[in-house]
Amino acid sequence: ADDVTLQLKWVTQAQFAGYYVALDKGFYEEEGLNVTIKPGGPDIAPTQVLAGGGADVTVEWMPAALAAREKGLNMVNIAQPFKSSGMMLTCRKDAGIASTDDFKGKTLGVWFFGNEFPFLSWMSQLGIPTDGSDGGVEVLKQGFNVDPLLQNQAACVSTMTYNEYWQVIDAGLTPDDLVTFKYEDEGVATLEDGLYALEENLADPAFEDKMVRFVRASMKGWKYAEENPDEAAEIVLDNDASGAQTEKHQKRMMGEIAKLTAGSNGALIEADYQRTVDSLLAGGSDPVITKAPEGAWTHAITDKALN
Amino acid sequence: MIGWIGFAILAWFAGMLVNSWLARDPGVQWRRLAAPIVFGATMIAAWEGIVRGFDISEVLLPAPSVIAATFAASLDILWVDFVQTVIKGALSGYLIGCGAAFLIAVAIDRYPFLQRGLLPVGNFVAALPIIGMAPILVMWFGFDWQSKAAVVVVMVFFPMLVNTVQGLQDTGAMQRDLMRTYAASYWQTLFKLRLPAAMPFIFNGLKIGTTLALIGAIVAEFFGSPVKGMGFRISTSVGQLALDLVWAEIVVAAIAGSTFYGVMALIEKSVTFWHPSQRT
Amino acid sequence: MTIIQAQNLDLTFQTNDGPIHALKDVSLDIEKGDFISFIGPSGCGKTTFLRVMADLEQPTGGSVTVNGVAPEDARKARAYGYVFQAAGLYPWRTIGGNIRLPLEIMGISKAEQTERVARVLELVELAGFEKKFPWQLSGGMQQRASIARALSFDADILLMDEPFGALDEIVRDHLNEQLLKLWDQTGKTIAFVTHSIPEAVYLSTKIVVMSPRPGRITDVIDSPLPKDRPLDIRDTPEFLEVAHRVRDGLRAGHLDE
Amino acid sequence: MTIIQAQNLDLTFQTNDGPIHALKDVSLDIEKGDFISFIGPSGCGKTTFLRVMADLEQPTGGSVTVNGVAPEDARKARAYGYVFQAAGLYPWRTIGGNIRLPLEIMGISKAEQTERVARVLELVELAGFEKKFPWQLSGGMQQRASIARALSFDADILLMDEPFGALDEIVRDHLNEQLLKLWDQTGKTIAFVTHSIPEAVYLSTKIVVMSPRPGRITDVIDSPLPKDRPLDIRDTPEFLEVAHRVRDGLRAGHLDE
Amino acid sequence: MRAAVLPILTVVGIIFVLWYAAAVWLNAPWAYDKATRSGADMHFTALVEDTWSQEKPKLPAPHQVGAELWKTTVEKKITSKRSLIYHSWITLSATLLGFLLGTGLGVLLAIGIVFNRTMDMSVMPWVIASQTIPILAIAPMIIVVLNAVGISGLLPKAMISMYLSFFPVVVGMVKGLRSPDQMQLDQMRTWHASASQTFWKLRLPASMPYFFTSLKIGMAASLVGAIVGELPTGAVAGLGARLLAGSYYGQTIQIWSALIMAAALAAAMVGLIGAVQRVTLKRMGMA
Ligand SMILES: Nc1ncnc2c1ncn2[C@@H]1O[C@H](COP(=O)(O)OP(=O)(O)OP(=O)(O)O)[C@@H](O)[C@H]1O
Ligand SMILES: Nc1ncnc2c1ncn2[C@@H]1O[C@H](COP(=O)(O)OP(=O)(O)OP(=O)(O)O)[C@@H](O)[C@H]1O
Ligand SMILES: Cc1ncc(C[n+]2csc(CCO)c2C)c(N)n1
Ligand SMILES: [Mg+2]
Ligand SMILES: [Mg+2]
Repeated sequence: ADDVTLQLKWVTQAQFAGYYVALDKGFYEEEGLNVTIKPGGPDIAPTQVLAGGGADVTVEWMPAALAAREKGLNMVNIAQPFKSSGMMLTCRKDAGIASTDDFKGKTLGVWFFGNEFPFLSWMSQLGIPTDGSDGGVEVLKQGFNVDPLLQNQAACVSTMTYNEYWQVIDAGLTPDDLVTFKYEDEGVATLEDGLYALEENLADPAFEDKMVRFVRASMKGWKYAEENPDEAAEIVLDNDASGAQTEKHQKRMMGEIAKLTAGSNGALIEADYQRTVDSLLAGGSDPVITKAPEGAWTHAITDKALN
Repeated sequence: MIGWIGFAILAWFAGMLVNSWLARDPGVQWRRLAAPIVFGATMIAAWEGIVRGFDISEVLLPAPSVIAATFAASLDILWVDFVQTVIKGALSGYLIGCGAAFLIAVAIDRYPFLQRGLLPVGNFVAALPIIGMAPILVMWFGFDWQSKAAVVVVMVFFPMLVNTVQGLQDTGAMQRDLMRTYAASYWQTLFKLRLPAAMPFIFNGLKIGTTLALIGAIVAEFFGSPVKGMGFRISTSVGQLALDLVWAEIVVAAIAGSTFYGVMALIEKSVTFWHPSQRT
Repeated sequence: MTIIQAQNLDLTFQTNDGPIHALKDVSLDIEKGDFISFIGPSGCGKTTFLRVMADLEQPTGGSVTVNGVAPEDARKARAYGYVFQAAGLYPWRTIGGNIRLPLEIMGISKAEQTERVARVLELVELAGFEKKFPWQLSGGMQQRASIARALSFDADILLMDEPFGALDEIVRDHLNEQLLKLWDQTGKTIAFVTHSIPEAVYLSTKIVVMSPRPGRITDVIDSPLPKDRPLDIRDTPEFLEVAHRVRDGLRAGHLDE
Repeated sequence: MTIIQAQNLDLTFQTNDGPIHALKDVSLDIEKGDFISFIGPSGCGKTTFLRVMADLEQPTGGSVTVNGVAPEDARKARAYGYVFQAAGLYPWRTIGGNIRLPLEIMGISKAEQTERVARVLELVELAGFEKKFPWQLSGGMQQRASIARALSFDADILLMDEPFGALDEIVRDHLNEQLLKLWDQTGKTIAFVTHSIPEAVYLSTKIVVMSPRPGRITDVIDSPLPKDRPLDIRDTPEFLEVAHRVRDGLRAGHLDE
Repeated sequence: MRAAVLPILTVVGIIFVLWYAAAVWLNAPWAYDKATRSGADMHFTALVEDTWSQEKPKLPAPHQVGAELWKTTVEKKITSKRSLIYHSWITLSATLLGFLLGTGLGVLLAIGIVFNRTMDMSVMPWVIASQTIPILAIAPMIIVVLNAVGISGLLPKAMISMYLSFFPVVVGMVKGLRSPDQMQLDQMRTWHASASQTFWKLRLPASMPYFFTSLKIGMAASLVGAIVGELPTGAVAGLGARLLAGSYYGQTIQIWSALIMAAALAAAMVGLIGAVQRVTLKRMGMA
């Protein structure tokens, strides 16, 4: 069997259920692949792992991938299992937030480490400075959790519909206490979890073939997970070596994830790509990327995989 | 490619040759200073040669020349981060932590009951990996430099405490007896005998604290921070694959840490000039 | 007047090898103006006895008084100066600073401190070395500085534990003469430990011979020598006779073993 | 036969206070079977001279030969045993282990090691203490063990730096006798540093008086005493006369200052 | 030994009292926050009760941590991923390997520095500078680079452990190997001992007390290194992963139990070295 190493963007959780299902159900094996899944974490830059040769293919968000591409790392989107973005800003009503107009002068928690790009381009579209100048917002580098919101250290924090939002709810705040701004609704959604590989590797037909089989099996996994969310969550739990995940949380997450993967058969939709690029280019004085990237995605793999 | 690798090997041998020549007469001050500089230059030259020779990707390990260029181009960012992390976070935490440890050490030394009870517990607490403490302290003290200072306080506290307590006990029996024959009071004995005698140990604690303070302040920024600071910049830049900026920050950290250490070592030299270890 | 009185002193050290009987049933009276030497083989308790008088060691039996009071009270009244077997100067203080130390502690005025330091440095012939640090002096000079330190505050009792051990014969002779002169002029009471028989005989009004295991007094020899002692008194028959008695006492102690 | 020959030796230490002239223009011949004592005030260069012979210090001028070769070659041929001013036993080795150390280094067989250790322990009267650690012995016993260590490998030359400094008179007398006996029986050549005039006179065939600043030889006194010396030879007029000459030489050195 | 029991109990007692008090103080805002949002009011006993039993407290009360420790050590099979003993073992294996590597490297460097003047003069300042580099910052890069050359699994974690633990060993051993005084070295010279004889028979035994002290510090540093190393290796398992997962989900109780476990682990390892030290030094007659 051919070896394939997949680097995830974050720790083992239902966000990556499709891959674990494909592994567990033998979909990879059926394609003659021997897949190793490496969980990520707060200090892991999947782009760097890819560059260092630690993985053949990686799950990454498109803004980070395009930024890395501009740095000279030729990574290419070969499939896009996530159709919609799950990112949002969750705010406390009692901090005085009702609409985007209320942001000025407030403290907002943001993820960095390559995940700050969507936020920055949204703010520049709103015309709100983030560099601490007058009439702007104060930005915090948010840690791993939603503490700043619970401790009243920030008016809003970044959350994912499928994960951190529920941690806020579990902590005792009710949806009535909160206001949420989904990037999707604000028209600034960027593409999330896609699969990326290195351009020079793809030039090798054997590698390309491996990727075709990999994407095919992965998408089969995703569709299985969408249809059997509870079983998928159980599979994820079985694969979590840290023993920290709970069944309740993973089942709920799987439900939310299914909504995001729903509209995708794995092939990148060019319009979504274009929207992402436009949003990133509109970054005002400090854009995330300076020019429209070329060759940052390919349908070559999905075309073969899906037929 | 072969040329660059050859350059690396050549630089290495040349550096070692120069240094063994320098080491022939270690009594001379400038030779003592030159040797580590030559060694550093050798390593940097070899690094440059290897990175270029093996064509290592810039997103994995940038060459020193690239780092230097970034360093020069980002002085303003580096300065802002330096102030946030080193001046506000590390230095204030260092002063508070060492000061508190010193006072508590004197108290412990005064009351043997505390000594027997606090030291074992203290050793246990000192074994707590601060990496784990950092997120908790960020949660308690907020995002700005105060929580970084708190992490630094926790980090430098125990080395300083343990060293000071040990130092205060490091008086010779005869030196103490002498004070007894003068019927000297507790405070007289403290100021005229025990503190001077403890200085070599106290400076050990202070020196260990310098590197710990810096590491603590930077690491704490990984767990939440405002949008400046060396730790913030490092983690953000890794995510953006701006490895040249990461290394520029590391260079700042190494320079700041070594300078901090060197300053303490100089003060130590002038305060404990009498100690045998300082006389050769 | 009896300055120091020891009655049936006993002192046992508890060690993990079992108890060591350092002093057993030791009784001795020291009168005002006496110059008493203690002599005896290594480990016979000379230092221990001196330390008991100085309240640096607690006897496990018997009693001692110094100036009529308990050693602790005498110590707190700063009744004595003590010269240790090793110089024990503080390395972070200059020679002058070391001698000034007890004066500072006793709260003596700055001006007087300066004056006294100069005087005792003169006495031990170290004038000009005030600003040097201890490690810049030879062992013998350090020992002299430590003697100067004990003399600086002018206590009426001097307890000296082999103060001249590290010195060569010429310097030693010289310091012996100086010490006798000081004793003669000031009427101090001196207890003095030594390994040298001629030194003990030359200096003392009374020589106490001790013996080890258990540490005890085996002989107390009163010296018939006059108070005024030129160095060549050491060639007189009286001197040699006393020296003989001491040597016999010592040898007896060694044979015991 | 001349065993050690020093010609116009000069040795200056460079220190941050400026140079110290430890030896100046020192010339001396030591013949086979000589017992030479060095005496002089603290800091006059006795130890330094001994160290030059032992190749532990490099002279800055002049020349030395030991057994007709350079000191370095003599050292490598293990021509001498050296007793240091302090005992310097290794605390992690027993007394036996300490004495065995040079034998191990010289590659002597296990059986022979055992035999030699027993013999020298006997000689310094420490039989039965082989298994003890140094800190379980008194200072005097430690010093004797260090002498035993220097004797264990039976070099023809012995360099001894104040080996008996820390001992009381009785023990010292005894060891002096033993050393003389050993010297007499084995015909070793011995260079011996001491502070004590009687000791120097009692032991030596030749007494070298030294003087400091700069360190130099001021007098070399040949002893007229016979090779066979009972302890009470020290009361004879010949003995006292030599002692007088040495004392005068020493005093002259002191007046120089 | 027994003399220490009462003072330790007293100090531990005081710490517990302070801890409980701090738990009330730190957790009270959240309790009030909840109360105002639900419109109920809070009196003191209810407050105390709430602050000592929150699910995600700012500071968990000691009994909460104790219960969690009990649950995750005694009540779980040690092969379970939810067993703290399982995670401790993962961390411990990396710690031990890193400790061995670090000690080895430290001792070798120290020998080089003591025997080679060139190394002494040029390397030591860089050893110090190396410790001012924030390890957490370069740990991910180390992992990636090692990965790139095909090294993964236990070794990368152990390398980070090694990086932190070799420093105290170098410093201590240089001091220790230099601790023989001039006279002891001169003695060796008079016997014409070779360099290796001087090393084995003098320098090495003389350095033993320093060696053990360095080992203790190195072991503690090694554990920190293993935990740091676990974060960028995907935080799959181990105490570091527990800390991180706890932190990620705001599970403070889990963080604290992992922290206490790590401290206990360090204390146990250091205690073990102390025991070996006592036996060895006693054998050598140095204690
Ligand atoms: N602190 C102590 N603990 C245990 N034993 C001790 C202590 N101090 C002294 N001793 C023992 O008490 C005995 C007497 O010791 P002391 O120091 O009084 O002898 P000394 O006559 O002064 O000998 P020296 O001439 O060698 O100075 C010795 O056997 C010594 O080992
Ligand atoms: N390593 C050294 N560096 C600098 N000066 C030294 C050194 N060793 C000895 N001296 C100086 O050389 C002189 C002679 O010293 P040496 O030790 O030979 O004297 P000594 O006659 O043995 O004295 P003592 O009787 O005190 O042992 C002294 O002034 C001493 O300070
Ligand atoms: C330190 C750090 N914080 C947040 C993210 C953002 N992020 C990327 S994927 C993902 C999963 C959401 O459940 C999240 C939160 C990160 N990568 N690193
Ligand atoms: Mg004594
Ligand atoms: Mg000498």
